[in-house]
Formats: sequence, structure tokens, C-alpha cells
Amino acid sequence: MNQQVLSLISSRLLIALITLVIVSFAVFFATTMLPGDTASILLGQAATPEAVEGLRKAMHLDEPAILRFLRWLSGLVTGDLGTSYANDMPIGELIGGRFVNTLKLAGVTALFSVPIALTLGITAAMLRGSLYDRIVTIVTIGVISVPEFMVATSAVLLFAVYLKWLPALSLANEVHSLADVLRVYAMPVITLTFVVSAQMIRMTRAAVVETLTTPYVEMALLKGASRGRIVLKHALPNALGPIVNAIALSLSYLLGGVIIVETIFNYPGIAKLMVDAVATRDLPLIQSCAMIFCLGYLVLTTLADIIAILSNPRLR
Amino acid sequence: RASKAVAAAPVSGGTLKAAGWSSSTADTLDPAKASLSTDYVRCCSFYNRLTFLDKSGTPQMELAEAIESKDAKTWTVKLRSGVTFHDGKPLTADDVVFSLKRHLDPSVGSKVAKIAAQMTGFKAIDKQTIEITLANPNADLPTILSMHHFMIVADGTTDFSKANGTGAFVKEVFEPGVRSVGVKNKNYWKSGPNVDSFEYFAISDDNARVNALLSGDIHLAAAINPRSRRLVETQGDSFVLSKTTSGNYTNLNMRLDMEPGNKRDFIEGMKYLVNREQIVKSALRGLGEVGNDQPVSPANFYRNADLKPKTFDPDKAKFLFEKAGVLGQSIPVIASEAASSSIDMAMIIQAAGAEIGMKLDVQRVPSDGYWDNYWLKAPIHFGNINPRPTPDILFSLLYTSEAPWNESQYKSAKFDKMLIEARGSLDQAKRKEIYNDMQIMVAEEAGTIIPAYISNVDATTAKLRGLEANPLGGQMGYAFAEYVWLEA
Amino acid sequence: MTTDIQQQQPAARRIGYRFNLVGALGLSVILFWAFIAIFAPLLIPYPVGEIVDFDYFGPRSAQFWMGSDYLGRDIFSRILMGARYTVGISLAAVSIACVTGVVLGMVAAVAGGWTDSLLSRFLDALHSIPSKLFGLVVVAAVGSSIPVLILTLSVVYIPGAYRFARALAVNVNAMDFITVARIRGENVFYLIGSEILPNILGPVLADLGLRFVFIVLLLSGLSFLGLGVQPPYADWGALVRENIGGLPFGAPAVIFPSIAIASLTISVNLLIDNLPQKIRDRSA
Amino acid sequence: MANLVEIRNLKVEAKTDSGRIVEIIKDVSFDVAAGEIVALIGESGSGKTTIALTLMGHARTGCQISGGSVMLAGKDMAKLPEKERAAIRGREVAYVPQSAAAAFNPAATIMDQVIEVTRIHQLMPAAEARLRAIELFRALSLPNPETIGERYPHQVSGGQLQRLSAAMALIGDPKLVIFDEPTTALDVTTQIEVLRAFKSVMRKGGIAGVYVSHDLAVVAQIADRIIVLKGGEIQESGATGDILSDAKHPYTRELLAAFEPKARGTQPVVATDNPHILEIENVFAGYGAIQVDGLPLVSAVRSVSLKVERGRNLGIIGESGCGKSTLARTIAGILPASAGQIVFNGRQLAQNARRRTREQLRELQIVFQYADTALNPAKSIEDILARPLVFYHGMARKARDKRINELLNMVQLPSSVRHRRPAELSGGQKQRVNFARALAADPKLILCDEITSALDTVVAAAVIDLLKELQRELGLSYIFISHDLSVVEAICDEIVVMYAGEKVEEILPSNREKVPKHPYSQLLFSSVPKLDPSWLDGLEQDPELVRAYCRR
Ligand SMILES: Nc1ncnc2c1ncn2[C@@H]1O[C@H](COP(=O)(O)OP(=O)(O)OP(=O)(O)O)[C@@H](O)[C@H]1O
Ligand SMILES: Nc1ncnc2c1ncn2[C@@H]1O[C@H](COP(=O)(O)OP(=O)(O)OP(=O)(O)O)[C@@H](O)[C@H]1O
Ligand SMILES: [Mg+2]
Ligand SMILES: [Mg+2]
Repeated sequence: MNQQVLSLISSRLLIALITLVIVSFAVFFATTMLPGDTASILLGQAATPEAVEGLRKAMHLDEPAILRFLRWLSGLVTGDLGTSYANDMPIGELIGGRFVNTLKLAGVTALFSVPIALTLGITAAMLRGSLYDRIVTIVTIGVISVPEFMVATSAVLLFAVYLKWLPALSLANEVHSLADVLRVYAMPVITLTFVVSAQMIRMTRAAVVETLTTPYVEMALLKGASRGRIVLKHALPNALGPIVNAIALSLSYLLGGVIIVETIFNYPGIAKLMVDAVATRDLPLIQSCAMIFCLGYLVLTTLADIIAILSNPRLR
Repeated sequence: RASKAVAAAPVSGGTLKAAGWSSSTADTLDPAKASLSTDYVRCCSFYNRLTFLDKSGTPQMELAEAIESKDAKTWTVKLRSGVTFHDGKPLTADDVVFSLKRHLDPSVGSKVAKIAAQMTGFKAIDKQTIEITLANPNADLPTILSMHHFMIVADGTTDFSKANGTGAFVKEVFEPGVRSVGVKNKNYWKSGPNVDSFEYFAISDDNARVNALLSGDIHLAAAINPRSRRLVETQGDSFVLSKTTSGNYTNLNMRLDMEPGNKRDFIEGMKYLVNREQIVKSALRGLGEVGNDQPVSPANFYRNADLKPKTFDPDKAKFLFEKAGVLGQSIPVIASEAASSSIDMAMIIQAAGAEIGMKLDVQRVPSDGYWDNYWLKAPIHFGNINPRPTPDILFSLLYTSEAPWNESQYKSAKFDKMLIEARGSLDQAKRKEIYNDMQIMVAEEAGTIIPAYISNVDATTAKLRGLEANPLGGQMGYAFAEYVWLEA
Repeated sequence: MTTDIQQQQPAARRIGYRFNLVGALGLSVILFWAFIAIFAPLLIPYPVGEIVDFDYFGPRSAQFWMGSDYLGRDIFSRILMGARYTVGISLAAVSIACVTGVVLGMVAAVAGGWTDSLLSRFLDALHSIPSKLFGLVVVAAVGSSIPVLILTLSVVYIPGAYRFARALAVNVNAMDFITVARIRGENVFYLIGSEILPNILGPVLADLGLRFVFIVLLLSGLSFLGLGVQPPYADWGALVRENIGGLPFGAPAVIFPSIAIASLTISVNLLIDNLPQKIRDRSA
Repeated sequence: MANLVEIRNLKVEAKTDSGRIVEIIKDVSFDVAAGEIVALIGESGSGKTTIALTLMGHARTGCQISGGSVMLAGKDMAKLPEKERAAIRGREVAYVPQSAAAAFNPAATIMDQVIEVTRIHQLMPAAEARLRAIELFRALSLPNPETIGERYPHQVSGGQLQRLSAAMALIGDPKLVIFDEPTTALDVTTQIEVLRAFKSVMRKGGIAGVYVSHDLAVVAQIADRIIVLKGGEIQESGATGDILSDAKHPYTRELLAAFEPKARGTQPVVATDNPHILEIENVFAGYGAIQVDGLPLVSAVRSVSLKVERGRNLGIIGESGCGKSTLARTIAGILPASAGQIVFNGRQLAQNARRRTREQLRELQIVFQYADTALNPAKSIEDILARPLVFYHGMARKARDKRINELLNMVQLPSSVRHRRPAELSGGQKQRVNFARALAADPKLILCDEITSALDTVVAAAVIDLLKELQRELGLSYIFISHDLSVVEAICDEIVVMYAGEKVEEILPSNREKVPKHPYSQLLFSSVPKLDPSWLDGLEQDPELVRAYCRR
């Protein structure tokens, strides 16, 4: 670790912070531009002018947007996410459990998909041009091309309805043992692994193939090194940057992009929470969810950048 | 008790798991705010009402022992004794007064504030007796009190997160938008419930809901899509469909005060353009009944059986459109998943229109915000009306000049007068006669086309017993949890 | 020395682009769908919205080549018309996304400094919002119509195209021939249009193909959430979605649209992976 | 078996982009005796590297050994199964690559990579291997032999890295070491040290070597025998002394001729009021943020002043990194000077090219070292040459076509190259195009930054001749930057020696013998290899001086 690395890392963090501020502006004002009045949406079919008025007052909806933004921003900084319009609960409380669920699902999926993707990507790169490589390539393209809900529904029909091996739903609250984890998470994890691995496989393969054409890899070959050694010792450490970046992007998808999987498996994650929030025009909740997604994305990509910086000995 | 009449004796024990179709973070345990079916189910399991409707639609007493009136204006409610709340507090007249009076307070945001507004006076006569005074006579009060919003809560409750009611289950878990769990109320004043605990949540995706049932994750999947019928039926005897035609309908509304609904001939033409048979057959897959453009369902006692639906007659429609001068124009029709089956219905009507050169521009809009942005507002749009127990409620909500949800802006002083007249009358035959006439008026004059009454179909495992139809809606009027049992 | 180089030049190379078999296969499938998309109204046997079968999820038959859908409509006609939306919307969106992203990326790379940081931060912020939720919010705000759909899809993919093009352009920008052009006094537009673009075109095209696949999928994902093309028309993703109830019976109504999606996306990728050397080589 | 290596009728095929198979090595046979060092010499693309790699049983992707045998200690490397080949590589035959900087894995420490061979072949325990590596570092006279192995490749200099890659090759005690142009990328001053180290280690261990190079003078110092290649065929072979003194083949003679100093008639000064086309005074330039004193963080050029007379040439030499290119870029306005004055054609130039007028930009052109990166690979030669014609002279299509032909003619390229892309030209051809583009602007002064360094000697000599000829015809002036003294001497009237960003000496045309006075210039001039095989052994440099000026 030296001065240069520290300054690089701190500049990455600064960039992330600036982006976050831009995001918070965008998120707040974009959401306040959503048409429809929260109060009357909440009352639904029963909205009468008096009821709407009463509710608007109770929810501070009659204040100007700027005031609400400043209040919200200072709240965010101090960790107070505000109160849900829809049910008066503190947002932190609403999000908390859901967020943990999302993290769990993302974690378990990452645990499966990352090693699978890396193995397939690296082996395909090693055997570049072979039948195996072509099969992996075609299959990954095929997998990318299938809509997520198709994968999910097929998996449910096969494993839950016909074979009855796994539950059709993924009820996060029923996890008490390791066996439960496997049972409950199997279906969404299978689906999501399909969805996110393909991209990681492609990127890993491309990154490793790129380093395999470098002179130092040829040099290793001329030293008599085996294929495995060449890839693991010489190609992989130098391909780490792009690979970590691809993993970060895939994982950030797992945080916010899994709405379809959450819907089909009835998994109480944070993406569904946000969809609900959009439906009820629960602005504080939409904003908090959006901020969480953006934060997750920024944390992951910044982390990937930092790993790439640290893994580059030129900067050590 | 209806369910007790079933030949097989109920078995007690087990964990009942069931799934509805919609839930969100706006889920609530406050009966006054309940708006989604999941809320109703929860309220029914944690609370009780003064009355409830049996399967024939007749009000039966629940927390009330008797509800009586001489003039249909001043009513006396006698409470059942020995009922306690989950926290041990006994039920008194004060609780009832508090529960009903809440609806009049605008800051509560009650969904039935409009209906409750006719109750102008409440008086606790003694610990077990309440006197309710109405603004105008209304013979339907016992039925009105069976609505889910009029669940009885403990006096002074402001925090509803404990769901401290008198109901069959005691709240254990409640996560808005996720699930709720109730355990058997050991001190329940009725016999029952049969199951030890009851978990309820929503699976919004139709296929996922059915799949969850088929894979054995849940015992009941509420309101399955007509398309899933075949899938369930091919599974053999292990699954059962329970069908209720309770008066839920999806209707096409043409505002009479806007182009092109202000042309009588257009309205008339549209009524002939709707192929009701095909809607029932294709869009509803037979799970519905042909409707005759008025809201009183075939299950209802006051239904005018002689009023026949308009036949599908494209030529006549074409003639009428030509007369109205709208043929060849592109007319926008707003539909949304929010109004169930409305998109399919719209497409059926659209295809029929295309045959005769009537261009209907179907616009599908997102479900969220639909009720706020399009319903009641767009010149031609779809609505979806949940079952209501009495013609009086239906008409006063949907068709009188003052009606808050007057979907087609139908205004008739005569109609309004007839409603008041029927409401105050305690003579059932007389009321039926007036209501029959009003149904004809609505069907002929209003701009609402009700092509079909949609059956609510709940799919259950064969192990789930004791589920019956109820005019208040599917899932036994949302109150099934208390009555059903699980066969081993 | 000059002469022997001349001899090494095979005459055939200048004639045109050479595709290998797989690439040609991909291209022909794409052209096939493009043809269908253009001429669909002339080819469909039944009107798209008309209920022609009393049964639903009907099997394949001489009358209905690919069976009927959940309402009893002819799925064959619906797939042919769906090509218009899937191919058209995705193509429009991917073009807008790539043109905008690539131009901005090149401008950022050439201009550097403030312009670069500002653009990068802003697009990074946009990138961080999950695409489906972004689509959901936009459609909730302004409603769903084809232009809105196209714009939403393109906005979702602009940051990706930008990042990609910028990274490539930064490499090209470091080359001496850019310096030569700069000190000749050329302006930014000449630099990006004539000097940088031709050099990043190959990878950009490859990236465009991959993005196309994602847009097709996002479009189908959005129709899962109830946003998308207006009825009675439907893009392929929506066809899969609305008929997914037929999956347990292996209904052709759900199988064929899925095959259509897969055939298009796989072909696009095959084409990209097997682009003629001549295009692929135009990388930095 | 007398010889360590016996190559018989070797043929190597390559597949071109268009799918055609071409033979790049045609029927090559030669031997290497144990302990003998054989040099392979020839122009770029003649197949030197390809042959060297076949000794390891390796062919680059796209290439393939299609015939003949490569016997190494009795085993045919061309036919052995991959596994057995791998067992021989690094242990019996080792490779020192052309660019050590590229051949070291940037992500691993030097020590790890040096002893990797012992690990792969399980020759000895790691601790022992490390000790042996340190011994080798010492033998190769690397600084801090105990600790240098802990660094990463980017933390040592190019010359050091080149020696470290020799250590990497020698650690497995090979019988044969292949050197692929190991000193081409180094400064002359560094080259001497590296050559010496190689020579002594090889001698001591009695190791046979194959030394690939295109520089006869370098080869003369180290090889016992020389093999001359052209177009994948052996042209001539013989003992070093014989080849140097009595070359038979015309190509070899051409190579030798490139070394003969060329007489150069001084250009007549064009008589005008101001005899100077360019005057720069106290120019400072560098990289990084500007500090409080107004100078940049890394200052690469410090207080340099020089003058170029009309129609005359100025040469700038100095070791790598001394600031030659920076100076050229500063003059051209690519890197604005942080202080100082640049007067061109009597008028002061803005520091930044952006603020110079189009005329000023046109009259002062720059040609870069790497023709590859200076030509847009996506454009045809025609387009590349047409742009300045349109941009500066607004020429219409017809006039342009004519002018392009003239320009191609001037740089001695056939007009058939017009439609080609740069990738379809050889290095020398590309550099000519590069030059033609500068000429298209009708400049008064051309800055040539190492324009011959990437070319081999014969081609470079041809390019130099061309420049001279054009100067005679067009009355141009050049600033000629190079680290190769012979090139600069061949074309320049006046030579400036730079060291560490500063001008240390100016050798004027009046100084006919060009005898440098500054000690650094003396060191530099004496480090240029001579064709004499005994030059290296006989060379004596003041160690004091070497220490002071060589950052090895
Ligand atoms: N992978 C390849 N595919 C096709 N042709 C190749 C390949 N590698 C080299 N060649 C061709 O083979 C010939 C010999 O190349 P080689 O690298 O051996 O030359 P060299 O003498 O080492 O040149 P240099 O001095 O530039 O290193 C050249 O004409 C080159 O264009
Ligand atoms: N972009 C840059 N940023 C920072 N320092 C640089 C940059 N370019 C060059 N330098 C440094 O400036 C000094 C002079 O570099 P310059 O390229 O002018 O050397 P040179 O004499 O042309 O060397 P060579 O013979 O290797 O081309 C070197 O120390 C170099 O490391
Ligand atoms: Mg070579
Ligand atoms: Mg230089």
C-alpha cells in the first residue's frame, strides 16, 4: 500500500459519493413528478374530497417539494428514512427485513453462480476453439435469450408441480436449518443463476482469452508450464479486474433486478417492495428503495474498482 | 350453522395456508381502512361483525343477538354476552359505538364513510344494548352491518397493529405486503376454529398461485384465473374448484356527459356490439354468467329475472353507429389489468367492432394508478365492482345523482326518488317491485354495460373441507379460515 | 520490398465481406424476421385480435398452424405481427441507445476534463437504477405507448453503450494519429466522426448485438409487469407472458413465441460472434 | 551425435487472415554445436523469431511446423508430444524474449517468475532455487541482487529486466539458450552492460546459444557463427570474422554497407534576413499538475534553447527518457511549454497548438516514431493523404488525386498502395506514408521523432537517403530526434546532446570531427557498437562516468 493506491482509492470513493448525490437529486425529483395523488390513491375507490384532504394534511403532502427534499436528505444522512405514506410505519422498519431477505437471496445466488460462471468461463477460455468452448458459448447465448419468467415458470412446473422435490414458493421465514436453506432457496437460485451466470461466463472467458494472448503467457508456455498453471498463475491474476467488474454488475442486478423472480416465487424482497410502493405512490418508500439499489450498485462497482486497483501490482 | 351441516365431521388441528391475489405495503389491520381482499380475510379472522350474511344472502347475527327496528330509522342492537377481546377485555356497547362512530371521522379515512354517514346517532343504552339512529329509514341496516369494514374493535383503539378483536384467531405475525399468521383463539366464543393456525399471504402472479397450490405449498389459491381451470382439473381428485357467483363484475362505462357517450345511439349500439356469450365463454372460460347491464346479481333476492340481456347484433349496432355518426371514427377505450378481464373483454368488443368498421382503440394502461387516473374519468373505460349485499348499496354507490362512483354520470331524479322510497319500506314485496323497475331503468338508460357476472373461483386441495359459496365474495365471503378444516 | 508485399495481396479480399457458415446462418434468420416484420400484415391468415377457435390453448392443426392462444386466437398470426413489435421496438431502441451512448462516449473521451467527468457521473447515476424498476416508474409517470417504450428502453441502455464506447475511444484517443489530426487543427466532430468512430466500429457493433438481446428481454420483462404494446397486438415476450398458463400442457401458444425470441437473439449473437474479420478487426 | 542442435529442411506454414496458407520458413537447415553461439540475422519479417521458436517446439498461433526436423540433443522437438516438449522447455532449452517488459507477468514478483522453471520441473526446493537466482543476479551484475527479486517487473529498468529474463532462462541449467533480439529495445549505454553480462555467463557455463538480431555490430560481439536470413531462407552462413570481412551474398553486403559512414555535404544556408527558421529559448515542459513555481510536477525538459537554420538539420540525441520526445511535442504545441519562447519563421508561436493559426500549424509538421499508431488503421492511404490537402489547401478531387500520386512518388511508393490500409504495408512503407502526410502540408520544418528506430538497418538507411533527397528538392529543414548516433550523424549538420531534460552539449558543424567534449557525450559516442568483433572486449569506459550517467 502506498500513497498512490490510497489516493486512487479515495478518488474512487469520492466519485461514488458524487454519483450518489446526483442520484439522490434525480430520484427525489423524478419520483415527485409521478402523477397521481398519494392520498386519493391510498383511499382507492373510496376517495372522497374530505377524506383525501384529511389524509394529505396528515402526510405533509401539502408542503413544497424543496422542503420535503431537504428534510428527506438530512434524514437520509442521519439514517432516518422517514415514514411510509401507505401505512405509517417507519421506512427503516419496512425495508429492514426485506433488505435482509434480498441480501440473503443475492448472497446464496452469488455463492452458486459465481463459482459456476468462473469455472465455465475459465475452462472455455482454456479450451478456446474446442467443441467444449463452442457448446459453452452457444448454451450461454441460449440462456441469455430466454426470458426470466419462462425459466422460473418452467423450473416451478418441473421441480415443484411434477417432481414435487422443491416448494413452488420461497418463503424466507421458514429457514431454520441448512436443509431448509437448500429447499427454500433452490428455485429462485436456479432461476437467477441462469440469468446472471451467462453474462459472467462471457466476460470471464473474454478477459481470460485476452490475457492468454499476452507475451508473458507465451513465455510461461516456453518455460514448460502446464495449461492449468498458465491460466491460474499467469492469465487469471491479470484478468481479475474485468472479471471482478462483471461479477459486480451481475450482483448489483441481484439486488434490484429480481422483481420477476420475487413475484413468481413470492419472495419478500426489496424489489417487490418498490413495485408496491410505485403502485401506492408511497414516495418515501420509492425513494428509499431507489437509493438502496443505487447505493448497492455503487458499492459493488466501487468495490470492484478497488479490487482491480489493489490487484494491479503496478499501483502497489 | 351452515358449515356444520356438512355430512363429514370437522377435524381439528393443522396449519392452514392460503394465498390471495393482491397485497401491498398498504395492508392494514384497521377494518375501516381495509381495501384489499387480503385485508378482508385478515379482518374476518381477527375480528367479528355484528352480523354476517349466510350463503343465501340473509343476514345472520354474529356479535349481535338481535337487531330490531319498527320504522327502519331507529334501530336497537342487543349484544351477545360473554364475548371477550383477545386481550381479555369483555365486549360492551361502548366498543360497538366506538367502532361504528369511527367511520364518521374524516381523519380515519374510512372506506365506507359514505355508507356510514346515514348513521347519525349512537347511544349505548346499557352494557349490552345500543341504539342507532339513521338519517332516513333504511331497512337494510342488518345487511349493511355485515360489511367487512364494520368489524368491532375495542373502545379507544388507535394502534391496530395488535389486531385486538374478538375473532377466531389471535394475531401472531403481521408483515404488510408479506404475510400474516394467526393462532387459534382458545377463548373464542363460537365453537371453532378448526385449524390451529392460519397463515395468509398474497401471490400476485396467477400462475404462481396455482402452481403453489399444485405443489402442495398452500391449501387454497383464491381467485384463480379462468385459464388455469384446465390445469387444476387435469390434476384429478386431489384438487377442487369452488365457484361463487356473488355479483362481482367488470363493466364498460361510457360517460353520458362526454363525447361520444352523449349520443344515445352510440350507447345503444355499443350494447348490441358486446358479445356477452363470447365474453363468458372465451374471456371467462365459462366461469361467469351473462349479465344484463345492471348490478344486481342473479344470486340476489331482488334480481329482476325478466330483464333479458341485449342480444349480440352487429348489424343493428352498425345501423345505430351510423345514425350517431361515429362509424369510422377511432374511439379510445381504456382497459387495464386492474379491472380483471377487462383487456380480454375489450379485445373481444374491439374485434366485433372491426367487423362492422367501428374502430375501437383499446388502450391498455398500467394497473397502478388506474383507479385514480382513469376510472370514472376517461370517456370510455372499464370498471370493476366488488359484490355488495343489497341493491340499495349498489344503487346509491353507483347510480344515484349523488353517487360517488357514478361511472356513466347517470342522472335521474325519478330514480333517486324510487331509491329513497324502497329504502324506507319494510315491505319486501313492494321493495322488490321498485328495485325491479330500477334495474330496468339502469339497463336501458345508464351508460354502463355489464356483460357478465364473474364467478370467483377458489382452488383448494381436496383435503380442505367446509368451504362454501357466499354472496359477500370468494373464500366464503373472506371468512373461510374460521370454518374450514383440514382432512388428514 | 514493396513489390513482394503487393504480391501477397490476395485479390479476393477487396470484393466484400466474407461470412462463415454460422454467421451467414445468423444473418439469414435475422433477415427472415425482418422480412416478416415488414410484410406481416400481408401474411397473417387471421386478424390478430379475432377469436377464431372456441377452444383455448388449442393444438397445432391445419387450420391453426401453431395452435390457438388463451382466448382462442390464432397464434401464428400473432407471432407474425409480434415480429413487428419485437424487432421494430428493439431495433429502434438499440439504435437510439447505441448512437447516443457511442457519440457521448466519444465526446467524453476526446474532450476529457470536465465534460468527461460530468457525463460519466451522470450516466453512472443512471446506470445504477435497476432497469425494470426504471421502466416501471417511467410508465407509471407517463403511460405506456410505443414511443415511450422505445425511449425508456434506450435510456436504460445508454449508460452501458456510453461506458463501452468511452473505454474504447479513450484507447484510440491516445494514439498518435489523433494527435496528428489535432495539431492539424481539426475540430471535435471530425475527430470523433472520421478518426475515432471507424476504429471502434467493430466492437461497438458487437456490443450493439448483445444489447439488442437484452432489450428484447427487457421488453418481455416489462410486458410481464403489464407494460408494453397495446392490445390486441403483442410483442413476443408478451405472447409468452399471456400464454404462460399453457406451459403445463406444452401448449404451442407458449412454445412458439419462446422459440421465436430465442431464434432471434441467438441469431444476433451468432452473427456477432462470427462477424467478418474485416469488421471485427476495426478495433482499437 | 556431434551437434547439440541439428535442424534439417525445416518448413513452417502460416495461415493468413484471408485463410491462405503461406510458407514463412522454406527449407532451412543448420547446426549448433555444444557451447557455440550462433547468430540469426536478417531484416524484419525474415523468419528469425519463427526459427528460434521452433527450437522450443513452439509455433505461434496461426503457424505450424509443416516439415523437417528440429533435433535437440537427439530429440525431435517438432514431433514430440506436447507433454514431453513441455518437460524439455526451460530445462534443456530456454528462451530470452525480445521484450522482457512484455514477457514478465506484471502481477507476480520477479523472483517468483525467475524460479518458476524450477517449480514447474521440480528441479530443486524453492529456497535453493532462490539462492541460485541470487547468484545469477550477481553474475549478471544486477544491482542489489539479494532484494531485486522481491520487486515487481515495473519496478526495475528495461535493461535490468532484460538481464533478469536471462536469469530466468539460465536457472534451469539449459544446454541451449535462445536470445531473441534481447538488446534492441535498450539504449546503447545500457546495451553494452547487458551484452557483457550475457557473454560472460554463457562463456563460463559453456552454454550454447542462438542469438537473433538484425544488428550486425551487436552480433559481431557475441556470436561465433552468423547465419543470414531473408524471406524465410538462409542466404549465407559462416564464422563471424569471415562474414564481416568477406561477405559473399549481396544482402549481407547491403547490411554491412548500412554501417559505413556516409559523407554529407553541408547544405548552403538560404540567404534571408533571418537565417533561423526556428529559435527556442529557455523552454521548460513536463507532465502533471502545475506547481506553485509555475512548473509542472514532473519536469521533463529544463531550460533548453536551440536554433535551426533554414534548410539545415538539427539532430537531437540522448538516452531513453531524457526528454527528446517531450521537447518535440513542446515545439509542436501538443504539450504546451510551461515557460520559454518558441519563435518560428520570425514570429512567436503560441505555446498551445490550439491557439496557433492554421498557417503556423501547416508549416511546422511532426512525424512520429511509431508509424503504426500514427496512421489511422481504418482509413486507406489515399484518405490519409487527402485530408491535409483538403484541410490546408482546399484541393478539389482532381487536383488532389494528382497531388497524392506526386506525394507517393516523392516517398518512392508505388501508386498502387493508394487503396490499401496501413495494416497492409510494411513498417518502412508505413513510415514513408507518414512522411508523405507531413509533406502534403507543404511544411517548412519537419520534426522527426525517432522515425527510423522501429525499422531495421537497411530500411532505415533507405529512409534516411530519401529524407536527404527531399530536402535537396524542397528546401526543408528537419529536427531529427534519435538515440542512434549513426543515424543522426548521417543527416544532421548540428547535433544537440540531451541528458535528463537538459541540453548538455551542442556539436556545431564547424567541429568537423564531431568530437564531443562533455563527458556524457563522450560516453554516449563511445558506446555505439562497432563492426569489429573485438570491440566489446577491448572497450574501456571510465567506471566513474558510467556510474554517474547510467541508470542501470
Ligand atoms: N501468426 C502468424 N500468422 C501469419 N503470419 C505470421 C505469423 N507470425 C509471423 N508471421 C509471418 O512470418 C514471417 C516471419 O516472422 P518472424 O516473426 O519470424 O520474423 P522476424 O524475423 O522475427 O522479424 P522481426 O525482426 O520483426 O522480429 C513474417 O513475414 C510474418 O509476417
Ligand atoms: N505522459 C507522461 N506523463 C508523465 N511523465 C511522462 C509522460 N511522458 C513522458 N514522461 C516522462 O518524461 C521524461 C521524458 O520523456 P520523453 O518521452 O521525452 O523521453 P525520450 O527522450 O523521448 O525517450 P525515448 O527515447 O524513450 O523516446 C521521461 O522521464 C518520461 O518518463
Ligand atoms: Mg522477431
Ligand atoms: Mg521518445
